[in-house]
Amino acid sequence: MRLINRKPSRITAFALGAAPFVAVIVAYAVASHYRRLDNPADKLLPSLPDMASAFGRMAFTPDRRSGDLLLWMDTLDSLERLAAGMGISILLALSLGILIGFIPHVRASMAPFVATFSLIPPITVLPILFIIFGLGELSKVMLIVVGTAPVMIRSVAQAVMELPRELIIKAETLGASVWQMMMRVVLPQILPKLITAIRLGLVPAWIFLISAEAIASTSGLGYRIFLVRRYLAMDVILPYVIWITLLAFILDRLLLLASRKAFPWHHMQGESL
Amino acid sequence: MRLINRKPSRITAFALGAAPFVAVIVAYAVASHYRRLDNPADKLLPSLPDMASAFGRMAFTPDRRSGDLLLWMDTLDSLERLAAGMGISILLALSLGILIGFIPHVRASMAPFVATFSLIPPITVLPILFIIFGLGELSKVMLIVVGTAPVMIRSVAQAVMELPRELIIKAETLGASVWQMMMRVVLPQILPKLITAIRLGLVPAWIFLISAEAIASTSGLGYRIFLVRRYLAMDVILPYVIWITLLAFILDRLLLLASRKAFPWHHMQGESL
Amino acid sequence: MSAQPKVSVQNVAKIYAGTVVLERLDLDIAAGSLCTIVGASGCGKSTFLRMLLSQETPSRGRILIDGEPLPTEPTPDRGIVFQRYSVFPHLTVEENLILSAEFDAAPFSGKLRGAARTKAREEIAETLDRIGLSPARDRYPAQLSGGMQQRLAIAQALLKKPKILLLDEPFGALDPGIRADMQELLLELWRELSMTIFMVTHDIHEAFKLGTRVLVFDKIRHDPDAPDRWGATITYDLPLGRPGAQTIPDAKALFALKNTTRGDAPNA
Amino acid sequence: MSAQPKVSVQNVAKIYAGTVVLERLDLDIAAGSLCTIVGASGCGKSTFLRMLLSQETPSRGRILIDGEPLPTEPTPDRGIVFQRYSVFPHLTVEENLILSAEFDAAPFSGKLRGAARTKAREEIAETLDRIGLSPARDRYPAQLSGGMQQRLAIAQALLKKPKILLLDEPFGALDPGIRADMQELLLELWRELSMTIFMVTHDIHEAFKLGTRVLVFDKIRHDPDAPDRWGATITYDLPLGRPGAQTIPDAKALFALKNTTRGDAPNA
Amino acid sequence: SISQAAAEEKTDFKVCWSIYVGWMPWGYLEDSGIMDKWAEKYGIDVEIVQINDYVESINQYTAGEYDGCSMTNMDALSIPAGGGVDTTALIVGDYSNGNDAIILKDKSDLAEIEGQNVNLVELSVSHYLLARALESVDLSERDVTVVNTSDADMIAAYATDDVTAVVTWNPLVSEILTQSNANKVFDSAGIPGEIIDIMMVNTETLADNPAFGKALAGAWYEVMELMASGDEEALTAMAEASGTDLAGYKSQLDSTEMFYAPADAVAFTESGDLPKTMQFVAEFLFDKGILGEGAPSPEFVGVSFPDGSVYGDEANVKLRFDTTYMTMAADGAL
Ligand SMILES: Nc1ncnc2c1ncn2[C@@H]1O[C@H](COP(=O)(O)OP(=O)(O)OP(=O)(O)O)[C@@H](O)[C@H]1O
Ligand SMILES: Nc1ncnc2c1ncn2[C@@H]1O[C@H](COP(=O)(O)OP(=O)(O)OP(=O)(O)O)[C@@H](O)[C@H]1O
Ligand SMILES: [Mg+2]
Ligand SMILES: [Mg+2]
Repeated sequence: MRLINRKPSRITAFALGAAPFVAVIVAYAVASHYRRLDNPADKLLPSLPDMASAFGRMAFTPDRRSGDLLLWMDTLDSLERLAAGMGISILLALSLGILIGFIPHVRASMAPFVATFSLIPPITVLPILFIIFGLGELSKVMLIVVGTAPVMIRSVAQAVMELPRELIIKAETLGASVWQMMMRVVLPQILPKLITAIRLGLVPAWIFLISAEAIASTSGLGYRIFLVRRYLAMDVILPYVIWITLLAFILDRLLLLASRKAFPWHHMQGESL
Repeated sequence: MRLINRKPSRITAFALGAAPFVAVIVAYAVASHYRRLDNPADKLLPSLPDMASAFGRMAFTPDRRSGDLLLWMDTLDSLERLAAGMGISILLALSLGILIGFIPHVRASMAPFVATFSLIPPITVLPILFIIFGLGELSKVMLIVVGTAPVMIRSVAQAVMELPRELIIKAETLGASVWQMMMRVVLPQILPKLITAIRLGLVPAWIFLISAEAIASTSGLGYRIFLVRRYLAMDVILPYVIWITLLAFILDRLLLLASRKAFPWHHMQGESL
Repeated sequence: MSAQPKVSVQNVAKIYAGTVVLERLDLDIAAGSLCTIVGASGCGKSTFLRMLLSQETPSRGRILIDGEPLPTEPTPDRGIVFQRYSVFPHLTVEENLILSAEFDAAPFSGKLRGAARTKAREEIAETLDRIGLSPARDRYPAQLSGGMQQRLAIAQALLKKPKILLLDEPFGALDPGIRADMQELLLELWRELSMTIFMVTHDIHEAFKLGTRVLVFDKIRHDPDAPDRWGATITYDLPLGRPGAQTIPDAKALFALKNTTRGDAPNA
Repeated sequence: MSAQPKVSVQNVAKIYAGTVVLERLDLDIAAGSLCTIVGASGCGKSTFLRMLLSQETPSRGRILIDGEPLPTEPTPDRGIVFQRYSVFPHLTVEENLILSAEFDAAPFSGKLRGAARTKAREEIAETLDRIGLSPARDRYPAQLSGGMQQRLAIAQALLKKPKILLLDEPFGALDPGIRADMQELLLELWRELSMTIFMVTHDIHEAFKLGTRVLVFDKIRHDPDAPDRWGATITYDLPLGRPGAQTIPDAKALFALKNTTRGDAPNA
Repeated sequence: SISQAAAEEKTDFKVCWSIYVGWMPWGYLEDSGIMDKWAEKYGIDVEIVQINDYVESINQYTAGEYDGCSMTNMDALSIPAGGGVDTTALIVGDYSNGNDAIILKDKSDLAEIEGQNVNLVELSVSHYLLARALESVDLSERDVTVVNTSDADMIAAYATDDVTAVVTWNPLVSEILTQSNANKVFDSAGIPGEIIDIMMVNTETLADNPAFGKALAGAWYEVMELMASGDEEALTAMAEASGTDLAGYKSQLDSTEMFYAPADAVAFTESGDLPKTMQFVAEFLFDKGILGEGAPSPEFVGVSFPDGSVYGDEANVKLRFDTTYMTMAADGAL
């Protein structure tokens, strides 16, 4: 039987899926072991127990200076910024995206600009962002917005344009105004695509969040990584990276779940990766 | 007539499309003018002629120290890195993407890993990249790869999975082996989607390129921006940003054009944004 | 018929970027006709409906309804049912049906709540029963079979009580049993609401079974050097009276005749 | 027929996650039959073809070809033509047709070059003529009409000279004129190559016009509390002999009979 | 907002700083409430903001978003002063006395740097230190290849085989020196008093608002007293804010010549060495083309000193060393 027609059983699939993770952990443990044989004080690849204890310290031992549990405080602060940034991006994506996708005049006016804007690497204009938005929370949030909104706007606009024209015409024959069509026909049908766009946008959003926190912040996951990086405290950095990845993963799954719950009609049409 | 049924004429569309660009330039010129009234030596928002002359200097006056035309040297070096990074990403996306999308066992084994991997913000694991790839060109190229490949692999795999199952079956009834199907049925049909994935991947690729050049280098567009940032030479930074945006735009259009030329059958089925 | 025709198509042509799709359409349709339209794929049947719906404008000539020029965009006096994508996938059966009432009643939100919503739901209860979708009232279109979806689409269009109903291959995707049921339903509703119906179909049998008038679209002039030069027009215009027990002419014979001269002037 | 049946379906059932789709299929098909299959949408016709193609395995029972169990995956001895997606969109007409020769001749690259390619192209020249696609040899499928695409799909399948040809609503998307042409073509090829053909269709007329044997699939048992409990099976199995001038039974009457007992045992 | 901090009498001030051993007191000032105490005393409000990225903090100050910023003498000349923002050195806090160092891998003599790649933050004090060090062994920058490397990546970079020579500052220096193959071949103790860490403030703002200068100086020297007395609580807070522990922080302080007593700072600022240092710096910057395209010579930007003397263009004085407020602190006049 050809390989493509052979499907792994559930157990096989699970084992196969776990294998690369196990392989990475083992490879790490071995590399770390040999580095520490060379130099017991090696900081670059700390041992797994070291990382666990550093992580435990960040999570459960109150900081002596502030009395905070640093990990949770960092996480909370970062998630707040992420939420604010993505929130603004989502609003922009919905409003501009629908207008661009739905109204030809707005499309003619905004589409080239948004497309061009999306090509500007935001980190190159950081100084300008900081000047415009100050160095407070706003600039961190805005870096996320600038980095994610253009692409999200484009995908929402594209999704609007891909709505079957028949549905718009049908709505017109049912007497809908442009505003009513946006609210009752376009918006609800776009929402599941918006969630997909959010899920895709979260990847760069995390990167921009961390970059922003590394430049101007006194808390947050990115700040902590930046701070301990000067001492190459990989025993803190690596668990933080895993933690960030885990958070990103959970967010992604929650969004998928929310989409399935909220838009059952959308998910009746076949699944994806 | 409802707004959605009114289409702008070509001239109107052009004017509308140009408007936001003009607005930004005018806003900049005004802001710059007022800042320079305050402080004639202001570095933050240099005048348009200043930027033009700085750009001209970078492009056409040999550097005092090295005798190079800096802009072209930077551009060449950056494009080389970008090409190498995207080249590796493309190879990975094609090979892994097709395997994951086409062969259930590979999918079971690699899909969760790639999905997880794509969520790791690459800048947080720079030290590990350094250990593995050193600090030379390779690590810069690999940062681009790490930043772009996972998403590209996923989109290629998704595209493979979305191929109508009928075509695969048809190929089987025509006696194709798995390898032959990959080469003659899957690969060629995936190529246009790959180009789309490349176009999407170029946006983060530029960002990672610039980040990479900030790490350790002696040339490149990102290097220059970070270097002159040390004395807030916005008269160099802004033209460089525009230049990068222009390069990105040209690359994007070239890819679209190449796709239209090479895969006419793909573009017979309707257009997009 | 001496009364003013419901729809009057006067020397209409449609040209897309140099390609003549339709030309020399001249046609008066009396109120209450059930006009079926057949013709080869790509000959412009849907284009004709799109013009009647104001989705496209004629390149030449004009179309009048009740002696007035067509509005410039789709309006509620002309309903439409497409072959696919005719109902809103994100709304349940019931929500699809109350939507037009919501558009009327709530200009801003487009949504009814509370008592008004309950009332709107009561008003469509009979329609739901009539099209046999009462048990499926809370299902999404993706959970309905093709026939159920098309019943819903027709009901949705009819609730707006359009004067003219346009149907573009509404039963093309259905299988024979369900198709026959749908044809019955359509005839019933047509008789009851005295609408003027234009229906495009691929199925000649269906065209003759349902229509009071059958329009056959075809290209009658060919220029081998410039295939885009001439468009299709109406090659047959067959008034049949009451729909029902016509003898069905042979499909192939009908199409084979296409190179003869044009049929009678269609100002019936 | 006393000879070994070409295809023998023995007490086959197919169950998807608790839903019985097909059950108690028992059937022997003689070599050279043209077996048409009709039935309501979703009743399992495509599933039946998929099992014949080894794309799915029966949940119960077994299928034999020439007395041997089916291979576990699609093989070149059984060709298939789907309603859509049947030709490769990235290959021109000619490339689509030489593809199977390329698979045979070039195990690694799957591609012929130079003289070998020229030879392969010559070999399909006649076929191209036969299906009337010689002038379109360098066009991509997207540049072909629906009928041209289906002709290409059939030719592509036939070039492999399969013993069994499976057709899943091959003409469903075509309009009547082209459809009739395609039916002619199919009958011609069938006579010439003496294949065994299974053809699913939505069109009862077509089923009776083409088939030497018509299989009607339907659910005969219903459990109102558990609609998934019983699947469809073969309710009619009508041997017709030579295809051609049968009288066509009334479609509605045929389906209306579905709640009576099952038709004759189909071991024809 | 795009507008510059207006130079007029006002009551709200913003000062920024970034994490560095000699500047940690600024963070402690804010956290401990000492700043608020002094600001209240003068009826004003001073906000002290931490910015992680050093260059960004100077850029922000130069753009007018802040009234003061901690930076080195060299960056003060190149960025704000070079950008036309008249800047005054309010509090000269310390100079690097070993905090910046050149480290070679597996080699122990500075002269062996010849021909190597040297990783450092280009155009920073590290670059300056390298230039001065090379002079001392009769080499020039042409004899090495400078590779711009972000400070954040310096330690990890050193761990790779590609890197054989680095120039950087603490705490990175001490981290790197823990590696057995790392040899410090030159440090800022070799050019004492040339890399100076200063709180720079906008000259006009200061002139219009002496209270601002007094509050900052008063608060700063209160903390200096704490530090000089070895106040564990204050030092620990600073240590942890910089991501290390008390011992680590103390070892960084060892290579920093802190001016705990304002009188020492005054004496240092008024000494005759400072103009010479600034001349070196200006020439270095000019050589690198940093003073701006319009700069015809190193003297393009004028620097004034406490005695009224000026280096460079007297008509374009943009950097001023002024001991007024430090003297007030020394005299107990605050
Ligand atoms: N927007 C358009 N631009 C250019 N050509 C078009 C456009 N819409 C339709 N056409 C062309 O006009 C012709 C008629 O199209 P139309 O959809 O009306 O045919 P039809 O009779 O409805 O065919 P079918 O039976 O396949 O639905 C076709 O050749 C089509 O390619
Ligand atoms: N992979 C699958 N998993 C679960 N159920 C399936 C699967 N494939 C088909 N079915 C179900 O099996 C039933 C029969 O499907 P099939 O496609 O064979 O019907 P069909 O007779 O070909 O219908 P149509 O005329 O619409 O093509 C349907 O109810 C379908 O939902
Ligand atoms: Mg049509
Ligand atoms: Mg089917």
